[in-house]
Amino acid sequence: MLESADTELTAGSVSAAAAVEEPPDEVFEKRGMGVLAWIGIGWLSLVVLIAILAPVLPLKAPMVGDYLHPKAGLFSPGHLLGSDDSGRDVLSRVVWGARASLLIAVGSIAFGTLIGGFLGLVAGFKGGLTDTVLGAFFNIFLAFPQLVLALTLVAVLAPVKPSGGASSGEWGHRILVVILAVGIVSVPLLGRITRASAISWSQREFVMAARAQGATSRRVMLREVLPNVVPAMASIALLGVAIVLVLEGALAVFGVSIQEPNPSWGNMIYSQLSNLNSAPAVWIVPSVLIFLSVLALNYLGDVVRARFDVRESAL
Amino acid sequence: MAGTGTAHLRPPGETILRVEDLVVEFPAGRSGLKVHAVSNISLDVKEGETLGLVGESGCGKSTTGKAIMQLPPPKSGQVLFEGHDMAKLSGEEQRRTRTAMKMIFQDPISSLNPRRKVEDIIAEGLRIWKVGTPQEQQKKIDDMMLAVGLDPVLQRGRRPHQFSGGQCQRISIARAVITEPKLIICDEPVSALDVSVQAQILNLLEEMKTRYGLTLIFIAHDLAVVKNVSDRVVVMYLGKICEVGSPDVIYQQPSHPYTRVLLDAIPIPDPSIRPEARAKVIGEIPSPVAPPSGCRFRTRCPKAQSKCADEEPKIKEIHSGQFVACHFPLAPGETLPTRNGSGPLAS
Amino acid sequence: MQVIVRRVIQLIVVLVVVTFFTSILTALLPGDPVTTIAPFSSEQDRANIRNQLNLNENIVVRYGKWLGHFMTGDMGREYAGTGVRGQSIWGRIKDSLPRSLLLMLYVQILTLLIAVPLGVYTAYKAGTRLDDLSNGIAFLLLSIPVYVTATLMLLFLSVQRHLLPTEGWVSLGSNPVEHFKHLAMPVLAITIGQVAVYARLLRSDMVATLQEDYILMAKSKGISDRRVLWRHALRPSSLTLLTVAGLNVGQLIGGALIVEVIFHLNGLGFAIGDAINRRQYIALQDYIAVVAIVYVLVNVAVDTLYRVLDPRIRGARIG
Amino acid sequence: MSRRKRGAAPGSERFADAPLDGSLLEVTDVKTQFKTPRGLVHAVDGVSFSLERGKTIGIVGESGCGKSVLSRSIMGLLPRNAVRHGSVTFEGREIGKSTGNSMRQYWGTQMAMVFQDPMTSLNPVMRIGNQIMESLRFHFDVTKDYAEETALALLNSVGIPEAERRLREYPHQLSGGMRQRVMIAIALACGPKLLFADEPTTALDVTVQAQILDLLQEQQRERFMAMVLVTHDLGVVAGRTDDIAVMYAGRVVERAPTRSLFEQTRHPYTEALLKSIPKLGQPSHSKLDAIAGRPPDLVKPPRGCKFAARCPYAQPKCITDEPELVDAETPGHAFRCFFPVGSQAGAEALARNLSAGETATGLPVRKEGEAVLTGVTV
Repeated sequence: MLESADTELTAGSVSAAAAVEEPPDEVFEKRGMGVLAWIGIGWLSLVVLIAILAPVLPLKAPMVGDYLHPKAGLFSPGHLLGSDDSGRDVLSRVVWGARASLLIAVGSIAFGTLIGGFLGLVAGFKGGLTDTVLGAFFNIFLAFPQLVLALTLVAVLAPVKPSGGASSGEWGHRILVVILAVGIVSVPLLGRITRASAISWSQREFVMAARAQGATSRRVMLREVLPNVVPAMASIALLGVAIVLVLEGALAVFGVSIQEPNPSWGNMIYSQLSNLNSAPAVWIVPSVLIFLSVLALNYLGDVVRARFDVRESAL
Repeated sequence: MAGTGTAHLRPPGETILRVEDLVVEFPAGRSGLKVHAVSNISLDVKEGETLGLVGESGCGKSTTGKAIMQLPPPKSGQVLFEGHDMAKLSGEEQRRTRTAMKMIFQDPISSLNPRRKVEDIIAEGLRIWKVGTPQEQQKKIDDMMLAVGLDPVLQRGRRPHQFSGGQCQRISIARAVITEPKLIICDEPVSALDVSVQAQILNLLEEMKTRYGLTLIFIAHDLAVVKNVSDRVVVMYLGKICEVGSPDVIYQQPSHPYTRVLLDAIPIPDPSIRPEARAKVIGEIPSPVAPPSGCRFRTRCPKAQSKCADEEPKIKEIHSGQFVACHFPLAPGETLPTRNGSGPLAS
Repeated sequence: MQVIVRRVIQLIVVLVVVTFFTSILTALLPGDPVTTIAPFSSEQDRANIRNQLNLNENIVVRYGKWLGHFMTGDMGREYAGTGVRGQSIWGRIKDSLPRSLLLMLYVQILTLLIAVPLGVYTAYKAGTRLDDLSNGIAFLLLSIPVYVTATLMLLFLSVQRHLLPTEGWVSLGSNPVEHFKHLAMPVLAITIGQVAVYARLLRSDMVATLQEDYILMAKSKGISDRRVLWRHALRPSSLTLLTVAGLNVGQLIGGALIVEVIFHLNGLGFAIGDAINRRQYIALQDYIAVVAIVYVLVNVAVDTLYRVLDPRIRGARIG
Repeated sequence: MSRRKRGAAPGSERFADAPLDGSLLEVTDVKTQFKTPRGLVHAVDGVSFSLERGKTIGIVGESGCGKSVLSRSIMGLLPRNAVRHGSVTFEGREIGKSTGNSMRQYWGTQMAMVFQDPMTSLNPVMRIGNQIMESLRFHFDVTKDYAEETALALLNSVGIPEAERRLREYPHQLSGGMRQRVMIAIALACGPKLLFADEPTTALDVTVQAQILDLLQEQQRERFMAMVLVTHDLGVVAGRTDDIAVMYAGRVVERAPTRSLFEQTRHPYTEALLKSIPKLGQPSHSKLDAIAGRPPDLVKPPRGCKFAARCPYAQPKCITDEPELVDAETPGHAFRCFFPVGSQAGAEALARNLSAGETATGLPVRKEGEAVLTGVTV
């Protein structure tokens, strides 16, 4: 390892420090995260904060139309971000919609990370038959187009009732179903990545060293392997949240996401798809919000990956 | 030459570890063939002794060390540690022996968990076995860090990447010694280090051995290093034993042609010795998937006869305390023919 | 060959599990599934549906019967609102599958054509301002949802400028020009995001490959940089890209349904979405099985390509 | 390195007026730095030497001393974040400023390199034959058949049996030693005048190492090629080089004809390096003379002598001033030390430190000049 240090210097290399010298103390600690990462964190915090505070913010009622000002453009008086065909306030609807969209995105990935992460960790660590079975399970479910699987699950678990979903009970139920459906879909994805990472870490000598100390398998798995797998999981989870934010919109296109008149970013976009010019603010505003949030999440996922040296190919 | 037998083993009462007929095989990829990594190796270690296991890559020395630790357990053969058959111990009992038998690994970077602090790495053994109160544990960790030449106050909270290779190896030693084991298996502990650092670590190992009354199995490919630390040396080739004996005797008067070749291949920092003039061996180590019949060294041995292909040599005592597995051992002072140039490889 | 046998077994397992899972779904429907499927039907219709879905049998038998039908190509018809008089399922697959395959093919080819040179070039320029810039652009592109890209294109290219038709499918044989005109936007909408993903993937693998000793070795021979990049670095770097492209096939056939819906292409994705919406669970099972077959077949091809690209054939690849 | 007869001149200016007589390669005050997030890494810091046709120079040092960076700096094979200063002349032509494009005519045909790890230095997805023929076909206008014939002859000459079959094989089908032979064949393909062998045997087993070193030596003699042999092992260079340069922290600390280096060692680092190698002649369990501590951080190298912190001879002067390269009695022997081994000044310095129990840098020393090891490492 050390003798080969010199040869790490090759064309295009940017990491000459490690090549020329053994890592001196504190080298890695000092690397900051960069302004862009903080902007990303700031944006996401803002979105989350707004979503949480929606009930106490001075907003118009999201589901009540203002029949005097339908189809208001951006920055209209009284409707800062415009209004839709029936005059409902876009600002209010995106803020309330953020609750649904974020809940779905974060909830389903949390579910997927817990289950998929656990299964992947066990598969990668135990190896043998456990791994063969779980690995096959992950791969088989990746053969399903994910959007199709999610659609099917939602459609089956919560058939859309003609009456719509205005009541809060309906709203909560649908969110739960979507979280569950998308969560299930994300299990094999997250599981596969966790498994790959767990396999590579389980082969390290320190794992054998821990066994040689007499540590139980459980201890080795949780204390030695898991902490090293977490960065890969975290970075893919960030990407996952981004993917689900987008996916929610796709579900809305099929009419199985949050039901009107309740808002979500996705169904706001969908509601205008057939009539793009009618009230552009209605689909442009949530599109921009999705775009910015996805951008921030993608970037942060990348930062985590770079920081912990998770190979992109491992994802 | 490279052969089997137990003639070199000492009476069971005198030894702390006795390994008989150890066999380790594993599948070679998906081909259905087997890698014969270790084939019928026997060895023993006395308390307080350092046993050197030496040979080139692929000779099975590291596999032997890991099989003794049951990581993973060998295919067959007995490992008696303090009279207990390791294979017969239950999982829990086997885990208990882990306090008494420790291991130090080759790669100083990969053998330490990058996410954990140094003090946690060192304390692992204490915590697993719940030795002492947290205060006592902390005291032990600090003492141990000092003993291996690390600064407990400054360095205990750091993580492995903040240390150099030599320092990482010190951490590994501290981790192994802290539970006061009887036997430590050192698997190429200095191969990845620079010469100057290598000397530091070798000295440290010797020092720890005396201070804590340790018994060591020292695995390495560098004969000079092995000679420096060992009381008894086992030379291995392709999963078999070639020669066993005290280092001074073996190095002065090797009886196995392979030992001779190995010794002559060591580059000596003395310009007056012309390297071309020293004994050379042709080719490279054959594949352990299909090892040669009879003596496994015969394909490269300058003294090989037809007998070597037909019959596997048994380990026999050739001089007092020197054991060799060879049909035609070297007489004292006998040299091997030198070969001209780098020569073509055996086909 | 052993590999092929293993692949065939894998194919069968995947298909069985995937389709079995789909048939369980109908059993998961809350309440009486028939009510959910056809809420306003007569008793007679209900009995028919019940019969056709084999709801009176247990899951395994029900699945076995479906499998039998699927294997013999006798997939029956979709049930229209009140009965079983709808479109022929096999007919719909025959119509829609080629469209989806063609869409996928165009997207993959176009994506690779753009992404490979881009990935290679940015890897070569790794660490420079140009690399940062293209990285930033890639991030932007990959953060735009497909439906937003598609919508924007529709708005600007079709609705406002009338440059391209908004929807529909024209077959390649009947009018090649119109064929590509109709497919331009759907293909581009998907490609834009894909290019970013593929190029970044290739770039990061290339950057790693360019650190390898054998690249320095190749450079030290004095051959041109272009040769080093394309002859020495690209092949070993392309494996991940290939895997991802393979994994993506399933998503592209079934997952491009958003685009198929927006542009009314009536491909397999559209059929699947339609089946879900209209609760055509028998048809859905058939469509998904078809997607899975294509997916596994493509991945068998990818696996073979692996062996061509990397003579080491290191163990089993993901399928 | 040639026998030089010029008088002592400090440091780099020494060879500024050197005539371009027989020497193939002249390296003058080469400095290589890497831009890193931590700052500028001074990997090679003012190295000069010259090499005649057909001669071999050994560059010795521990990992991180800059020995590999040096050979790559000479060849111009550096990553983008490297900055190179100083002059390199090859056959009298200045190539020290040349970049990749203009160096390409030298690479392969004039100078070639054999890398350390044969497992990673051959392209895993290209056939052996193509890898050998590639440079032939690129540099010379030869037919495929001719290139293939040459490749076959090369494989034979580096001792690969069944060469014809090997041409069509991939690297993973060969053993480590065979791969290194292939690498040598690739390096020799276009008949370079200068061969850099960068730790060519470090990754190999000891019996194979001897074979490969013999092969290199044989080829070098047959082709009257100059060779730069980079290694961390003094044993490897002892019998196989004409001159040796010992590097520490990016600088040459001692440079001498091989015999002179071993017999009249002047620099304490060279001495310490020699002493720390376990020797077969010593009885087992003899305590090794380790070098305490570790090399300095090359981002902020210390002001004075770079080795002072680990040197048992260190005096206050060593902390503040950096010694220049000065000549020893033997022609061609130069070292960078105020208190050289085997001199009056050195003996006095060591005696002073021994009686004080520590050196000027605070390094504890015991008898025989051995540094005390127990205690905290930095």
